Amino acid sequence: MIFKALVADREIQLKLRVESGKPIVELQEYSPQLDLVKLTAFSYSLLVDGQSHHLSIQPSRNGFKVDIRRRTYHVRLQDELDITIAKLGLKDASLNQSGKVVAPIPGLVTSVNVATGDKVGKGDHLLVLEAMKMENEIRAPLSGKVTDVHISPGDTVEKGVELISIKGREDLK
Amino acid sequence: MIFKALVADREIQLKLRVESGKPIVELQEYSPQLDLVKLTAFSYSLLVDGQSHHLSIQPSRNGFKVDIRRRTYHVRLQDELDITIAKLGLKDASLNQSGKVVAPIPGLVTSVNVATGDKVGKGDHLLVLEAMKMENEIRAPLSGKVTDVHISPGDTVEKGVELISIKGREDLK
Amino acid sequence: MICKVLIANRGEIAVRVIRSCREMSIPAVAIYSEADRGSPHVLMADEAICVGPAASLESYLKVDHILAAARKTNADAIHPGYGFLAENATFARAVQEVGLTWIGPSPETLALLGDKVSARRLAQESGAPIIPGGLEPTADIEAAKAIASEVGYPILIKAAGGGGGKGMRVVTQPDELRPAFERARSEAESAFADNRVYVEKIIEQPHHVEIQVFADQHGQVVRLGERECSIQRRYQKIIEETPSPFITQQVREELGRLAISIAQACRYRGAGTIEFLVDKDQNYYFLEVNTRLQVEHPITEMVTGFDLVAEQIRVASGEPLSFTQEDIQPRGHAIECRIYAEDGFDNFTPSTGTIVELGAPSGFGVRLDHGIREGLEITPYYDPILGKLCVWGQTRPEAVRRMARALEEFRVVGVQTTVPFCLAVMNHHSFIRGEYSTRYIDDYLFELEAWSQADTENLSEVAALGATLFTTAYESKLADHSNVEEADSNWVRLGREQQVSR
Amino acid sequence: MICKVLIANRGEIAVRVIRSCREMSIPAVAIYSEADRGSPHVLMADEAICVGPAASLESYLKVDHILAAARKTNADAIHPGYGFLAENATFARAVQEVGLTWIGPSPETLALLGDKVSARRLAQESGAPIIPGGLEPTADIEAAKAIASEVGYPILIKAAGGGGGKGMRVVTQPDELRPAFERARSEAESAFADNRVYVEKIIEQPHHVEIQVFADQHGQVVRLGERECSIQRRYQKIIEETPSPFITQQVREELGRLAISIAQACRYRGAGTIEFLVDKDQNYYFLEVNTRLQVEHPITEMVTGFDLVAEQIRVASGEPLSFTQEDIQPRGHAIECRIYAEDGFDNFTPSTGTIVELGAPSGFGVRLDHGIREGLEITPYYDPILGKLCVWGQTRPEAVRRMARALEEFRVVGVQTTVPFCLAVMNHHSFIRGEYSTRYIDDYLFELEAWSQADTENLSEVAALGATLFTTAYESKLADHSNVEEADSNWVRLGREQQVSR
Repeated sequence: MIFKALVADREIQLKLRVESGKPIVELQEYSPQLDLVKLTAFSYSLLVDGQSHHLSIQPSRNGFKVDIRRRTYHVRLQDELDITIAKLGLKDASLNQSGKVVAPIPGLVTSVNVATGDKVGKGDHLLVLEAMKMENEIRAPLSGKVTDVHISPGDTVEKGVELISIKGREDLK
Repeated sequence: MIFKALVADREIQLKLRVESGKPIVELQEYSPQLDLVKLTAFSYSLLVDGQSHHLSIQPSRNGFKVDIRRRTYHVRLQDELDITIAKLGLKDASLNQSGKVVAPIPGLVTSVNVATGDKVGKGDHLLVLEAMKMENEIRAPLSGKVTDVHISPGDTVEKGVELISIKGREDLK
Repeated sequence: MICKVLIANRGEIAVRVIRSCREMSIPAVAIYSEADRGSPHVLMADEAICVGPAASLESYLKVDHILAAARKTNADAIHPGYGFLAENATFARAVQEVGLTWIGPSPETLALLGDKVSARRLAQESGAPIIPGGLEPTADIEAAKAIASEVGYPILIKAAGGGGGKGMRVVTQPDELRPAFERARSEAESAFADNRVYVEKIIEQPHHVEIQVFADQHGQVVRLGERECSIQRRYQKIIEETPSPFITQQVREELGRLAISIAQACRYRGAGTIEFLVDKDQNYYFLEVNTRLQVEHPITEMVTGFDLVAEQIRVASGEPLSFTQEDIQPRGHAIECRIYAEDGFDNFTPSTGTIVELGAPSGFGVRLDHGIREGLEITPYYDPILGKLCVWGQTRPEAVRRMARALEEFRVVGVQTTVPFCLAVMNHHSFIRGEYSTRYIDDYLFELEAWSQADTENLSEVAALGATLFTTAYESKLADHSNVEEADSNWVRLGREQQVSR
Repeated sequence: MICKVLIANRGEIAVRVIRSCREMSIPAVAIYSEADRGSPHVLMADEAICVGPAASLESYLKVDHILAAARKTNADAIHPGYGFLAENATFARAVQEVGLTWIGPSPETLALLGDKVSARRLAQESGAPIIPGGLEPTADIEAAKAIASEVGYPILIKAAGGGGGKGMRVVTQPDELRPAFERARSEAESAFADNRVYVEKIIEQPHHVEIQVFADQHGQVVRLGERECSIQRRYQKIIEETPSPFITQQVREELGRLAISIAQACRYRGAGTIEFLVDKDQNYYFLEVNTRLQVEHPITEMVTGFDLVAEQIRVASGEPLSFTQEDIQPRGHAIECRIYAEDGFDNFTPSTGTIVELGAPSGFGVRLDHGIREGLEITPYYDPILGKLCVWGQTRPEAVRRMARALEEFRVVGVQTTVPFCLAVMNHHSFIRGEYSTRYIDDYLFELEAWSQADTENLSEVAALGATLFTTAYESKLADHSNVEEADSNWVRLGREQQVSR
């Protein structure tokens, strides 16, 4: 699996595989010898090619808070799906500020939560688009009124296809 | 509720009641002001009339392991039932080495797990005797063969009544 | 003799005092606010009494509650620590009036030295230079003009009623004086309800140097060397050392003699500190007297070997000083880093939260005085000091390296602390050479932060690897060297077992 | 100059060495057995290499694995600590043969002083008295008779091949000699495959006093005072102090001069300790030389101010000693208590288990060197030492009180330790007066245990109250000042939330 780690304004590309029960991480074409053990509730020892690091790792809402050498790093791991979306340039396409909600990736519509005429708030769940074996919840990019629903459950859509139209509050004034 | 605490070869009598959500413990006709707060996983602060004690309390199979001032005390709390049984002189009556299993207290037989002819191991559950609002599991005092079952579920028995007879392995040879 | 001491304080200084009490076999009583029930000073004391809710005004500053706690526990002496009521003459008097021993200078001394004007006059009469212009405050522009032309520009205008930079103005030329004076006066009026200001000579690249003195009730006064306290943020010390790497031996002697004269002039009793400003040319000026134990007293203890808290208690009991001036032979070099719950690289903003991990440094020459523990919540109610890390070395370079090592060992997770800032200072060329004034942080904060961020590239990679393995650990299996189960979960398991077996 | 040090040891002494390395800006490499993966010395080192499974013979004593670890990490020097391979001439030679620096005396010195006979002969040639009869072992009864009548009864028969009490006999009269000699010889034969025994004069109420010496490669040899190590269990030290409260100034000087002569005679290099027995009349006898850093070196560091590990590294690099004999001016008094995972009141039986709580003492004059942490499992594989608590005081009484205070603060929950035993000693009249010999524990264990149990009545009541409230706490509600949630449970909760929101 390919991860991307976002940490301290950097993007670090990581490849992860498991060999005979042990995780192998590849970092820019190089696989350091890794050994992580748990010490106490939050405290871990990580050896990277024998280099000893005493870490504190706390999962947080957005990823991980990692304390190392009196420094705190916030690490966000992005998995293949996220990376693919980002590559397609469609990341957060459904969260733009226009009233057009488009499919960020090709997929199957499995459910639709709104109908024409509904009022929606920004972030409300509109529909579920199944793609890459994941259910992706598509949310409202702005508050307003649903003016059109272009799809139904069971529809297969191509990326970029308009799914739902919303007229924003500003427009409604 | 009256407790008895067994600790360091002593028996300490304690009366416990809860007043407006706070536990009040009486100790030999005297109620010290008590305040227990949790500090970490095992560590507690106990103020006894303002005297400060930093304790470690770990529940164990037989009671509690309490570390205080570099000393470890094993504390066993006996509740009213246990104390009553002890007073009646019948404590562990069901666990003697004879083949007679007798009722340690008056009660209602709610279930019987064995039948005549069954082989049982020492400590096996034989029946449940409900008494003083508690279900008391009566266990086999020795390994052997059940030769007689004198009671059935629903029977009310007096204390000292024989419930089940077991012929020990020694006797079987 | 004192039989039981109540410590009218909290945190690291309460812990510090408890330790000396215990070594003297004197029981120690802690007081605590409701927010501090689980604090180390409560856990370590022989007795602990709650004196009110979290807010200091309702607890640690509540004189009648504190006196009631002393009565309840039969304490016969009160140690005020530093801060809170330590320099409060009214409190000291109240303590004495109910028949308790006050471990500190007399209420009269507290009152005399607590007033800037009378303190400066006393110092001047004892032969100590004061900052030119700084003897008495004024609200009159003509008087201000006269002082300014006498001491020479640039001058500093400073509110008489308080500190913290309010009502402060730098004036470089005579024609700027009047507008600056007016503005400073009105700021001072609204901030402190006192429109008087000092018109003082500006001291360039000042050093903050202080002399520790000790006096008993029998007229004996000694000095225990100086402390250099020039590394400050917001006019508050953060790193101190002794001896000063800056002052000459001659200045050291002169300051020491003046400190003794001042202490003698006010019939001082107990531990006290005479503070001076020293300019870049080694000219010095009396600043004020701290009529209590200083935060930074441990470095003096480390080089002299004397327990200053134990000595305070002995002196308050009426005993003569246990050492003479000749016994005081400072040895080696000591440094203190104050560990505040503040982010040194974010404007020293206070940080609150729960300490989820605490790894304390130790080993040769390392002393840690703190009042925290794992699981403790750092609340916003009190001073953000968590503790003080002090080291001793044969030489200054050894002490600096030892402090760096100890700071590297120090693990505090859950709140931001000044540990990274202090570590950067220990690795900074200017501090290593011992060349710094109170302008140090202003001048070098950028360099310090750059040093601190230097290995971000490598460490952020390690952090990413750690998070990745942490994630996979819950799929495969992580070697667990923690071996600890919560009492709670034991309890739950036990309960389950008991239910089964009954 | 040494660039990277591999520490061929574990636990507290590995941590100790890492600290000095770090202060010298020298990277430190730890080695560890599989059982020690989560030990503090691994966490603190710059690099850590696994050298094998738990058993010492497969890891910490595995010379080729250790040398491979040094090669892998480019370490250019090896510090052996104490124990394991520290006094092993073969290992030292192997280290040098692969081109690494051995931080210790030369292999030749190790071999010379590791042999009892050659060491005693060297001492005697240097003018040190040896225990009468103890120069050479014998297997011949006639020779034994001759020695016995020469040194005078009572005499001690002691196996040449080993220690631990095997093959040891006290003989009070001539007619008991033959049977005792025969039995001792056959015991020695079966225990050590060596039937030779020493026939020695018995030293009454002996004190164990040792001199710390230091020598560089340029012929400079200094001594850093003595240590009194008479409080022993199973012939192993448990409490040490410096200066000795027993020996006279004259004996101190004589032992110091002899120690220097012995070190000079064998062209010693680095840190070494010359051990003596001193009888109740201040007669002294050479015992042996410990050709390494001693466990109890910290108390010497505390009174002299010199970092002995840093000095070892400098001397091994070829530098001259950084101090002269005149620079060594011991100050104050220092005491060490060894914290073993042993129950002092149950025959010092080792205790294993997981450290569920660790509260380390701190404050003025307190130094703790340890190699443990919360969550660490204490395994039965290695020496049961967990750490060493050392204190310094201006005077011996102050140091004794400080040690008592520090021991009272020390919280180790999960394994039995020698903390309670040491605390009882600090409160025992005979130790307080400084009157004790190596017979101390035999004579006073009962009194120590009685002191330790004195407040059982009160404390057991408190324990009962604690358990009762703990029980009720799960019915009503207990104030929780722990504020910590496990990373695991956060993770679980987070997982749940993520599942919900996707």
